[in-house]
Amino acid sequence: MEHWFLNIAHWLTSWLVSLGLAPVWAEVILLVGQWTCIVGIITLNVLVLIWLERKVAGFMQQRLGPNRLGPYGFFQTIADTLKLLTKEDIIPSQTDKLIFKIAPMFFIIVSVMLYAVLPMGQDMAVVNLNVGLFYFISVGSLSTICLLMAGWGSNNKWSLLGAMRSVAQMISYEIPLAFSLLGVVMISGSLNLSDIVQAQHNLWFILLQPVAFITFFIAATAELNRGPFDMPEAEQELTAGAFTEYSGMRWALFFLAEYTNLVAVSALAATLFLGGWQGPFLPSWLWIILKTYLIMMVFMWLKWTFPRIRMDHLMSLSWKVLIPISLVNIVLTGAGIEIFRWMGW
Amino acid sequence: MFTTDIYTINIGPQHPSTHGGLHVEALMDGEVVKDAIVHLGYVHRSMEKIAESRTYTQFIPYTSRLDYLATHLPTLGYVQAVEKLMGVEVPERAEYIRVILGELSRIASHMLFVGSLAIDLGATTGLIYCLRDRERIMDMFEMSSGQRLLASYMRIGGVIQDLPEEFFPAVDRFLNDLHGMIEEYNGLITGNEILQARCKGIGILSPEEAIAYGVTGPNLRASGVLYDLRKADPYGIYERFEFEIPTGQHGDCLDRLIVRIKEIEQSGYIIRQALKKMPTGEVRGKVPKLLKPEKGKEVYHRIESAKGELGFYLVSDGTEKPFRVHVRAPSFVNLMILPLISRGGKLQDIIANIATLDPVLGESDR
Amino acid sequence: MYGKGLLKGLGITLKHTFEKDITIQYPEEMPFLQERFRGCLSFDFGKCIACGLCTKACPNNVLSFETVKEEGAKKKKLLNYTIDLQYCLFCNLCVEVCPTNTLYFTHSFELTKFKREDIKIVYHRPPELDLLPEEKETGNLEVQVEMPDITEAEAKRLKQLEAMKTALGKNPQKVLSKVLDTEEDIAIMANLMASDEKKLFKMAELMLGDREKARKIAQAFVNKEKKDRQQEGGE
Amino acid sequence: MSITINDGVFIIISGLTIVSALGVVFSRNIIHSALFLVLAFLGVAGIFFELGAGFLGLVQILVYAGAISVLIIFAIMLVMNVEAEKTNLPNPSLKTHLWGACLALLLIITLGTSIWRSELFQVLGPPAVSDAVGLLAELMLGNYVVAFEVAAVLLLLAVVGAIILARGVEEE
Repeated sequence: MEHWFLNIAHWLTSWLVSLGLAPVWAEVILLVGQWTCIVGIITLNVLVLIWLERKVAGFMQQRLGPNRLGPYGFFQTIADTLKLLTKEDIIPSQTDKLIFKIAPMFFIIVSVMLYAVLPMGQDMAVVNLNVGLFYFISVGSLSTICLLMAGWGSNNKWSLLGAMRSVAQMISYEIPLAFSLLGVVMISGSLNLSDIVQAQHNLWFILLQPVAFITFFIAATAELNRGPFDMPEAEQELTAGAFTEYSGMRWALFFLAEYTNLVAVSALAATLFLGGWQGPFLPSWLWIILKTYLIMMVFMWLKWTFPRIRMDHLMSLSWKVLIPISLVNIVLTGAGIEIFRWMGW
Repeated sequence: MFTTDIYTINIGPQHPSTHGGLHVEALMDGEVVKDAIVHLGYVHRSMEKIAESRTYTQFIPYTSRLDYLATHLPTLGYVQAVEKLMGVEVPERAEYIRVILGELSRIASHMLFVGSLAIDLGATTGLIYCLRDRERIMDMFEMSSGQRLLASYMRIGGVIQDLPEEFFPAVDRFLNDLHGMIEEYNGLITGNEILQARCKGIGILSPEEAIAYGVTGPNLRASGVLYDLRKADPYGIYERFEFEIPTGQHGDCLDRLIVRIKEIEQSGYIIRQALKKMPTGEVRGKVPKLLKPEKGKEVYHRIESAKGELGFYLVSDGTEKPFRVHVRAPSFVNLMILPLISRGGKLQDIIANIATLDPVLGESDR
Repeated sequence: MYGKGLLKGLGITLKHTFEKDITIQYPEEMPFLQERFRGCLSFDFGKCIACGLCTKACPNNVLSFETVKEEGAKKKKLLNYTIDLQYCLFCNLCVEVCPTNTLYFTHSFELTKFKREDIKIVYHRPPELDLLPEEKETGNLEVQVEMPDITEAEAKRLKQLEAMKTALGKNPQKVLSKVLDTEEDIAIMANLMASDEKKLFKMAELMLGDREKARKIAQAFVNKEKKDRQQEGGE
Repeated sequence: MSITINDGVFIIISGLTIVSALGVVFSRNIIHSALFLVLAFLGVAGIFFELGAGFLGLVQILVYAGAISVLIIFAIMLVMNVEAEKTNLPNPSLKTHLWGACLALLLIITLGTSIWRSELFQVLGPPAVSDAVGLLAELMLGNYVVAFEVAAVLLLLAVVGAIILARGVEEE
C-alpha cells in the first residue's frame, strides 16, 4: 500500500527506458505524467470538495444539502460542471477582452503550480525543492495579479472594488503568513517541506508552535479569500466582486482555482503543523489526505458560522494584531531554541 | 496636496442586499461614503389607487401585501380604521385573537430581520436558523387562516372564524421554546465579535434627528426614545397588557438589532397574557353586508406595526368604496434616514444600515 | 475575553450539524397541510344557485359565470363557471359569502401550468343536471350526478333548501306569515322576492336556519323598501 | 554542440522574456504594459531557476512579480483618468525620440562591453552549490550582518515615512 504510487512511477520509468528511450526523456515523460495526475487529482478533489462544502453547509443549517444525483447527491457537482461547460461564454462588450479572458486561466495555473513542492506522501513530492516553503509562498503571491486582472478586465466598478480589496488583503496577509511559518522553519532548520515533515517525527509542530498555527490559520483564511474574509466575493456587498461579470466555465475556473488553493493551503498546514504524511498503520499518502480534509472541514466550519469582517477591520487585524504576534512568536522561538541548545538538547 | 475623485456606485435595484427593488446611489470616495441617495418606486403597485376601486371589504387582502413579512399587522390597521369609520363593535374574543396573531406577526417580522441582518453581513447560517423558527409561526398562521404568508384573516368587525383547537398547543410550544431561540440568536449572531465590530457605532441615529425625520418603531426606540403606540396611543385592547418597551442607548446598528430581539421577547409575554385572558364567544361582530359610511367622514388610525407607526387615512364619499385611502408606511419614512446615517461610513456599512432599518419595499413603495 | 462569542457561535453550528434535518424532500414527501389550508379554489357545479354573490365579493374579478333563463322556468340556469386562478388572491372572501358552500379551497397547491390559458379553470354544465324531473324521480339523479364532496347531511339540507325555495316562490304569503306580522309587510316582501332571486334565496336559507334572524332580516328588507318608496313618492 | 533539455528550456524562457519586454514597450494600453512587465519578471525568475539559483528566482517572483508589479498597477489605476486604450501612445516629437535613442545606445554599449569583456559563453565552475539558502544565510547574517541590518533599518524608515505621508492626506 505504502509504495503503490512510487512503484508505478518506477515501473513506468524502467518500461520507458527498456523501450530504448533516453533516461532524460523518460524523466520528462514521467514529469508530464505526474502533472497530469496532479491536475486529475485536483479536479476530482474539487468535485468532492464542492459537494462536501454544500453538504456540510446543509447539515449545519439543518438542511439536506444536494441529494438528487447519485448516492447522497454525490454527482451533483459533476452535473453542475457539465452545465457550466455547456453554457454560453458571455464576454461583456465593454471589457478589456484579452485580460478578461486570460485571468481565470492564469489563476488556475498559479494554483496548480503550488502542488509542485507538496509532499503527498513519503518521497512523493513532484519536485523536492530545498526552498519548497519559500516557493509555496512566492508562487501563492502571484494569484493577486490574476484577481487584479479579473477585476480590471471586467470594467465594472464592483469587480474593480472587489479586486482592489482582495489585492490589498492578500498582500497584507502574506506578511503574517510568512512570519508565522518562520517559527517552524527555525525549529526544523530547513525550507524543504520533506525535511520539515521529518523534523516532526517525534512531536507535531502544532504543539511547539500553537501561536504560529493560529496566526497561520487566520492569515491562510484571508489568503484563500474564504469566509469570514471573503472580501473579493462578498456576495451581499459587492454582488460577487471580481467575479461579477464572469459566467459559465470561466467563472467555474475561478472556483476551481479557489478550491485548488484551499486544498493546497490545507495540505501545507497539515505538512507544517500536523506532521505531514506521518502516522501509524495507514500509508503515508492516506494520512496526508485525512489531515488535509480535517483542516478543510475547519475552514468550512468557520465560513458557515461567521459574518464577514469589514475591510478596514480586516486590514487592522493583519497589521496591528497578527504581524506583531507573529514577530513576537519568532523572537520567542529563537530564544527558546537557544535555551534548548544551551541545555544541551 | 492630493485630491481624490468621487465616483458613483449603484447599489441596486438588482442587488442581493437591498431587500427588494431598492436603489441606493452611493457617492464614494474610495471606500468612504460621501452621500447615499435613495431611489424608490421599483415595487410601486398603486395600492392606494386600487383601494379607491374596491369596496371596504375587498381591500382587505391587499393590505397584507403591504408589509408581507408581518402579514396580520397592516390588515389589522386597515380593519380597525374601517371599524373606526363605521363605528363597528368588535367582539372580545376577536380582539384577543387579533392581538395574538398581531404579536406573532411582529415576532415573525423581527425574526426575519435578525436573519436578514445576519446574511447581509455574510453569516448565512444565521438566516437559516431564524427562518427555521419563523416557519413555526407560519404554520400557526396556516392553522388559523389557511394561508402562510398573506393571510387576510382579519375582517371588518372581527376575524374570519375562530382559532382552531390545534392552534393553542402549537402557540404554547412556540412560546416555551422562544427563550431558547433568542439565546441561540444571541450566541450565533448578536454575541459574535465580528458582527459587533461591524454594527457597533455604525449608522448612528441621534434621538433628535430620529424625531425630526419622523422615524418610528424599533428604529426610533433604538435611538433611546421611549415611544410605542401600544402604550402611547393604545388601540384595540392593548391597555390591558403589561409589557416593557425596550430602548437602546446609542442608536447604532447593534442597538437596532438588540431592541428587536428584546421586542420578540416582549411580544411573547403579550401573547401569553392574551392566551390567559381570552374569553369565549363570538369572533365576528354584527356588520352590514354592504359598508356605506357617512359621506365626507374621514378617519386616521395608526397602529404599531413591526416597522413602526403604520397609519391608514380613509375618506368616505358615502358609497361602498372609499374616496381616498392613504397609507402612512413606516418603512418609507424610516428609509429616508439612510443617507443621513450612511454618510462618512464605509461601503459595507450601507449594507448594515439598510438591513437594520428593516425596510419592506412592498410597504414603502406601495 | 475577545473571541468568546466566536467560539460560542462555532459551538452552536456544530451542535446543529449533528441534529436531525428539519427540511423534507418535497415531491417524495409531501408537506403537512393544515385543515384550513387554502390551495386551489374549486367549485361544485351541482350546488351553485347562480346568485352572483361571489363575483361581487371578489376584489380581483377572478370569478365569472354565464346563465340562461329559459322560458317558463323560475330559476336562471347556470351554463358555466370560470375561475381565473392567476388573479386569485386566496383571500377567502368568495368562500365566506357563498350561501351554499359551492366554492371551497382544496389542499392542492401545485398550481403551476405550462401554458397561460391552462391557468383558467372552466366548469361546464354537467349533462346530468339537465335530466327531466321524471328521470330524477326514478332515482337516476343519485346515480348520475356525482357529488363526492357533499356529505349526506349536507345533501339533505340542500334538498330542504330547494323545497323551501319552491314553497317561497309558489306561496310566499303562507310562508312569510311565520316571520312577518302585517299583511302589508308580507306583500312587500313577496314582491321583493319575486323581483330579486337573491332575496328569495336568502330568506329560504334563513327560514331553514335561525327563525329569529330571518324575522329581523325580513323586517329590515321591508323597512328599507318602505323607505325607498317614500323617497320615490317624495320626489 | 547538441542542444540539451536545459538549453531548450533556456531558449524558451528567454524568448518569452524578450517578447514580454517588447510587449511592455509597444503596448498601447498601459495596463497591458504593466501586465507584460509581470510576465517579464516571471521570465527572469525562470532564468534564475535555470541557472540553479532557485532562491533568487523565488525572491524575484515574490518581490517583483508579486508585490512591486501590483504597486505599479495600483499606481497606474489610481492616477489614470483617460481611456485605457490611449494611455501609452508613443510621443510624436522628434526631440524625445532622439533622447530615447541616445539612452538606448548608451545602454547597449555598456551592456555590450561588459559582456564582451567577460569570458563569453563559458560556464564558470559548477552552476551553484546545492544549499544556496544556507550559504546566503551565512553571508547575510554572518559576514555582512551590519550592512544587512542597516538596509533593514533604512527600509523601516522608508515604511514609516510612507505611513506618515499617507496619514497626511487623510487629515486634509
